[in-house]
Amino acid sequence: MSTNDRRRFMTKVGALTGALLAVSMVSGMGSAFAEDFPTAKVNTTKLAVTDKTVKVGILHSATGTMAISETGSIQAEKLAIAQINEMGGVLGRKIEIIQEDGASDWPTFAEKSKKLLENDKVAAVFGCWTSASRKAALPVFEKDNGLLFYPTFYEGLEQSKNVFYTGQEATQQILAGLDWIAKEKKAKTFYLIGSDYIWPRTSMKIARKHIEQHLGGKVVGEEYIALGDTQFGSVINKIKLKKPDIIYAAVVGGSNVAWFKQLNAAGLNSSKQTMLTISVTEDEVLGIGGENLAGFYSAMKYFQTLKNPNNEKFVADFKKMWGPKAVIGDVTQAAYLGPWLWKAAVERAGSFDVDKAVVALPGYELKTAPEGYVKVDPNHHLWSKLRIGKWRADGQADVVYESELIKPDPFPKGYQ
Amino acid sequence: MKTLSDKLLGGKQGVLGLALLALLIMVILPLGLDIFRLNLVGKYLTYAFVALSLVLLWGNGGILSLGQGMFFGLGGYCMAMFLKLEASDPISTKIQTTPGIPDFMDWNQLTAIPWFWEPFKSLPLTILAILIVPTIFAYIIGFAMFKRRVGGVYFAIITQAIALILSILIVGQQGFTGGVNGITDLKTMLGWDIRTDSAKYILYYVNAILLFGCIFLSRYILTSKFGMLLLAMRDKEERVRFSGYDVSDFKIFTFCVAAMISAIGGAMFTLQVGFMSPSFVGIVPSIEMVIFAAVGGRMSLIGAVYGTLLVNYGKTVFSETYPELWLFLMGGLFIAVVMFFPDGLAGIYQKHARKIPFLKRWVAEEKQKQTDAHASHGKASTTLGAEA
Amino acid sequence: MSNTDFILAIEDLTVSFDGFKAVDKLNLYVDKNELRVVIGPNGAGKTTVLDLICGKTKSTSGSIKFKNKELTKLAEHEIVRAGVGRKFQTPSIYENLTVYQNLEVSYPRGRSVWGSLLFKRSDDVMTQVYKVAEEILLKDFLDMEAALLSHGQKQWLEIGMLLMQEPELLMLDEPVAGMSAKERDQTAELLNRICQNRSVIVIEHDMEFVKKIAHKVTVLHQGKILAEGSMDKVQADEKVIEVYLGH
Amino acid sequence: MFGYSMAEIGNIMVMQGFAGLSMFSVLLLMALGLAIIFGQMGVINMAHGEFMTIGAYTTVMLSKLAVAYGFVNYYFIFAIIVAFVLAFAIGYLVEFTLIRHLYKRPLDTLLATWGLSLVMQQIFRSSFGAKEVSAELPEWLLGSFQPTPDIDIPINGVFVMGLAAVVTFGVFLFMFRSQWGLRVRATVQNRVMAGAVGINTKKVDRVTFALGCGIAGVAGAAFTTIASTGPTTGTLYIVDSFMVVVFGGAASLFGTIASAFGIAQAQSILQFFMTSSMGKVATLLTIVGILMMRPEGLFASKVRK
Repeated sequence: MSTNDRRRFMTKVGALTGALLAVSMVSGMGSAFAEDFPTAKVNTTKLAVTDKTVKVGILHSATGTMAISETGSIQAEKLAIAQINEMGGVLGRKIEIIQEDGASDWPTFAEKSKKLLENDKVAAVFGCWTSASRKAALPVFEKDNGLLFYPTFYEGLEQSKNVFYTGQEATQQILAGLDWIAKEKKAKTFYLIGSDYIWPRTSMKIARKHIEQHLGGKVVGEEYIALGDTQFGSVINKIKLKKPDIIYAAVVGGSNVAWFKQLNAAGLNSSKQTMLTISVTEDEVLGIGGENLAGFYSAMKYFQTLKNPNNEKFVADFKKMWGPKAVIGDVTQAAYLGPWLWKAAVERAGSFDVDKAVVALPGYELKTAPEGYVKVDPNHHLWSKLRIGKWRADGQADVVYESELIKPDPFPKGYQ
Repeated sequence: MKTLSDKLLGGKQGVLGLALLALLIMVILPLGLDIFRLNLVGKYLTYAFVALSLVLLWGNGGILSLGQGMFFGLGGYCMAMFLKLEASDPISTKIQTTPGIPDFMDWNQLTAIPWFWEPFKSLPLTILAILIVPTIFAYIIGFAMFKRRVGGVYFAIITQAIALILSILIVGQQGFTGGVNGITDLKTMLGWDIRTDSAKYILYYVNAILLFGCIFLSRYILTSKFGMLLLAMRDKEERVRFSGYDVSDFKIFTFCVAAMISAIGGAMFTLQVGFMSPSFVGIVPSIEMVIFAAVGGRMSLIGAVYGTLLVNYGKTVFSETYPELWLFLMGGLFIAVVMFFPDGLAGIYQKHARKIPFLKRWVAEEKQKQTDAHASHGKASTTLGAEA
Repeated sequence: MSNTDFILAIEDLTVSFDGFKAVDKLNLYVDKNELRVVIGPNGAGKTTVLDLICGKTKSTSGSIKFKNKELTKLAEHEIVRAGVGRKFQTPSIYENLTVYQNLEVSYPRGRSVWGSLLFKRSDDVMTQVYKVAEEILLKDFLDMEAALLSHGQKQWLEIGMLLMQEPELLMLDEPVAGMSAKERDQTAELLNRICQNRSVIVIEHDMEFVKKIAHKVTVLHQGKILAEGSMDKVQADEKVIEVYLGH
Repeated sequence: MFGYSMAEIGNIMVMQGFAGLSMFSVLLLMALGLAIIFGQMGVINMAHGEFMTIGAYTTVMLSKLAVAYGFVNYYFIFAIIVAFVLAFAIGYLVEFTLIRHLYKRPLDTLLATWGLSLVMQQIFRSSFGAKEVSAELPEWLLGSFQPTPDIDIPINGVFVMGLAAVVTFGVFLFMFRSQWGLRVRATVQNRVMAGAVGINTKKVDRVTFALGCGIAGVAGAAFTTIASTGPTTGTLYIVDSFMVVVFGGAASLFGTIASAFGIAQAQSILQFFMTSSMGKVATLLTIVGILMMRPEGLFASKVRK
């Protein structure tokens, strides 16, 4: 069975289970009334749930270097929560937000997680962005039995009872994209470049194995840039010397902008060089400038330009709440899913108890997601599609490819 | 004649200060706070070690190190390495390609524990490493710089650069160090679960006791002739040199002691918080820790502890309610302390608390005794034409 | 060079800063228990000579022997420990310490890191402090912060700090600068007392003061010795007169 | 050789040489303002990076105006001038309110300016938002120019290089050919004497500080062509700037130039042969190593005190 066949098969199985479960949970859906669910019954673990309200936490960096990226997630989560409240809340209870600032500092994430769980007794937390912040907070969630919805696409290699991962893990984002670009561009040689930390390194490890073992291609260079470095002259020259068919990039943060600007200035624009990146969303484009990016490709599960009714409504609502200039990137959309998934988990469980909600969520299908259909896998990640977007000069992307629904595989065999 | 206890306690005023601080840390805070808040205080108190080291180094020695975070980090990493090895037993890591090694090593295709991790299988060796590794590191830096009389602003900038290099190295060598994520998911120490509430209480007190130990150690140093020389060097380095002292030796020693104290703080941080990350090694935390010392009063050991608690308390409160305002406040604090309160809280205390009559009398009595001692020693001498 | 009875023997000493020779092939000999005054116009190299002896400036060539021990290769603190004390032009004392502490810090014991950590204020230390304090007329100011002393008293304090070390050679750079007439007299007496069991080199401009203390005077000009001998002899020297009065 | 033709290697060497020069001019622009302030006044300005950010935001704002009113092709030169004036004015103000009280305490100045940098970062964030923004660049600054088909020389690199040359030349004219420069140098050498002969040393300090800040503003404006602008952009540059100044020997402008050149060449060559992040570490280690052997920096002359 080839990879693709396997994937298709899995999709069918998933859809089937999802459908079965959906029948059994009709009672939990719709507008619930609080009196149908007495507090004593739905909250046996002393969470901050009253007859009228339930508290949840939002934990992202509002300050510091990561505020650039995390602001979108905060906005999306607030939008989702506002919409849920408008529909009557969760089990008839309005959601109250306690927002904490992780301040781009990983220990602070751990501290604030503790505060949210131990002091505020929130029923769920939507938060974290970088892997480092999640890694710092994770032991707290496991010890205090909290519930975290984590929005960022990330390296995988993790699966916790207390976390749902609403972004893609590495194989979901990498494999299909490489398959597509290798076929589309008849590419044989690849140059891998990323920032120097775990997500790019793990991603490049998976990419290299896939290129060498499944695509029959060759990796002609692998390069890591110190976080925050903005000088790319030498790296670009190395690339020019190797003349790869494809540059496969995972550069993040301030370096990202410098990378694209200098690449263009050195004559390596999209007319001469194909590049597929896994680290550029609409959020980053603001800083990079569309003209520097035009013609390059990104592999993401979501682009703002996706054409489906869910997304059109989502984009409209988002702009209504946060202003017409707001842009929506992959992570922002994934963050938007968090509160909706939590609502579903609680309502399927008929309880705010973390233990019950956690068991109830796998198998759930969210059909109203802006990215289209998603489904929660027993491994706490989402089934999702991969899309390739080709950037336009105006900072939006045209989706040029859409994969099948991909099963999440945080511990991919053969890629470790 | 000063006895040892006098030296450590620092006279009546010192006893009063220590007693108040001990009351606060050992009794009031544990009784008044739930375990979550107390654990936070415990974490802050680990920073107090660094602030303490800066009082020695910067306040008294005039040597501003903008790289104390690296010693804090080194101590913390040593402890984290031990705990990580213990947490990575083959059973709990059976999902890995190579079970029995830390998870991040497995992700980075390492198949065996690197040699420099080996000593951290043993707790005694780990404790030794916590004390020795940062100290040796400080000795090398100190030797190279102070023997060549690098000081002042240069020293500050070079320590900063070294801190930066170390953090880039730690981030870059993630197979050996855990990279930017740091070393996380630490669980037990010799089988004892460090994440339980009771463990937190115990660690809090261990931390507090160690902190007082370091205060005593620092106070001993400062009240000895060494301390006087430190002050003397800060103000008139040439004079000290021409009084027959090898100034660089004294500076190296102080730098080493400061490194060791910071490292103890780092190790206690790892134990109480449950992880260590390179974000402590870099520039920003190193400078922030200077402000803890500055707010408390750069000359005052006890002030450093209060300063640390106060700034961190402020940070927690403000970042919970007005995260936007926090940076303004922190920045303002830097400026205000430097411009208006160069002696920090301790300075304000000296200025105002001394006017409280009962304290005034108490201190005066002591001073009088000292003067009497001098006067009784020799014959009264003829006074001379001094206009002062 | 052979051994000599001189306490200090400087031979062919040269130092140049970017080509400018501040001291040029200087030869200077100081006897035991001698009080030598070095005079000369501004820029003659007087202070530089003291800097060279005490190791603050490293020589370009030549030798400095103190009790037949070569000093040019030693570090400052080693020179001090060999028995050379140096007072700076502007009073260099520890303003934040008391007079007592200033003197005690200068006591030549506990000079290593560990020594200073274990240093005890024993009776012999105190005795020495009181003795010196009496000598420099600061006995009643022991508990005063040094910053509060008058300018003249600060000069004395620094001399006292040197005396604590019992140096065999004491070098004083303009010790009476900024002193009142009365203080100058007291200082002259002090110097005459202390040179009874040690050698002293003094740099001074005040000729009245020089006359009161000098055993022998050396006149420096452009890094070289212009004249040497008793005060009267030097004052009568025509070259000296020209340097001071000419141009 | 290594499977590449001589022509290819030749081309790469040309471009690599240019990459080194381009990094040199970036480092020089970064460090020049700092070198003036540190070298001439002994003041450590930790907020130097934020003054660069002022220049960058000025350019971004003006580019928005330029897009709206259709003068994209000309605004950039104008932006550089405005960036200078603005950073100069703010620097002048900072000297007046803060720095002048701390001249005798260099380490305290360091802490106070660090505090200032935090405040400035938050001001940027509150007024321009947390996200990174980019200036709309005029056509003539984009792309590359090709002496031969296989060699690309980035135009923005050439521009930064030219600007660095102009600014450096300007600084030299100012310091060594103008009345003001004479006063600045006199004040550095002997403050009391300078005051005695009628130089208003306080004003000299203020102008010197402001000038350093102004040059930082120009640097910030120039860097919008190669990187983006965010509230914390300045922190990316500060350590590099200090390394250049310290390595060069603080008191000497020539030293700053030489050190920027040396560091840039070392880093660009090392980054070519090693991975980028290891190249950076190797460069920094070399600098620290040399500084330990020669703490006064490369070009500080031995002076008689």
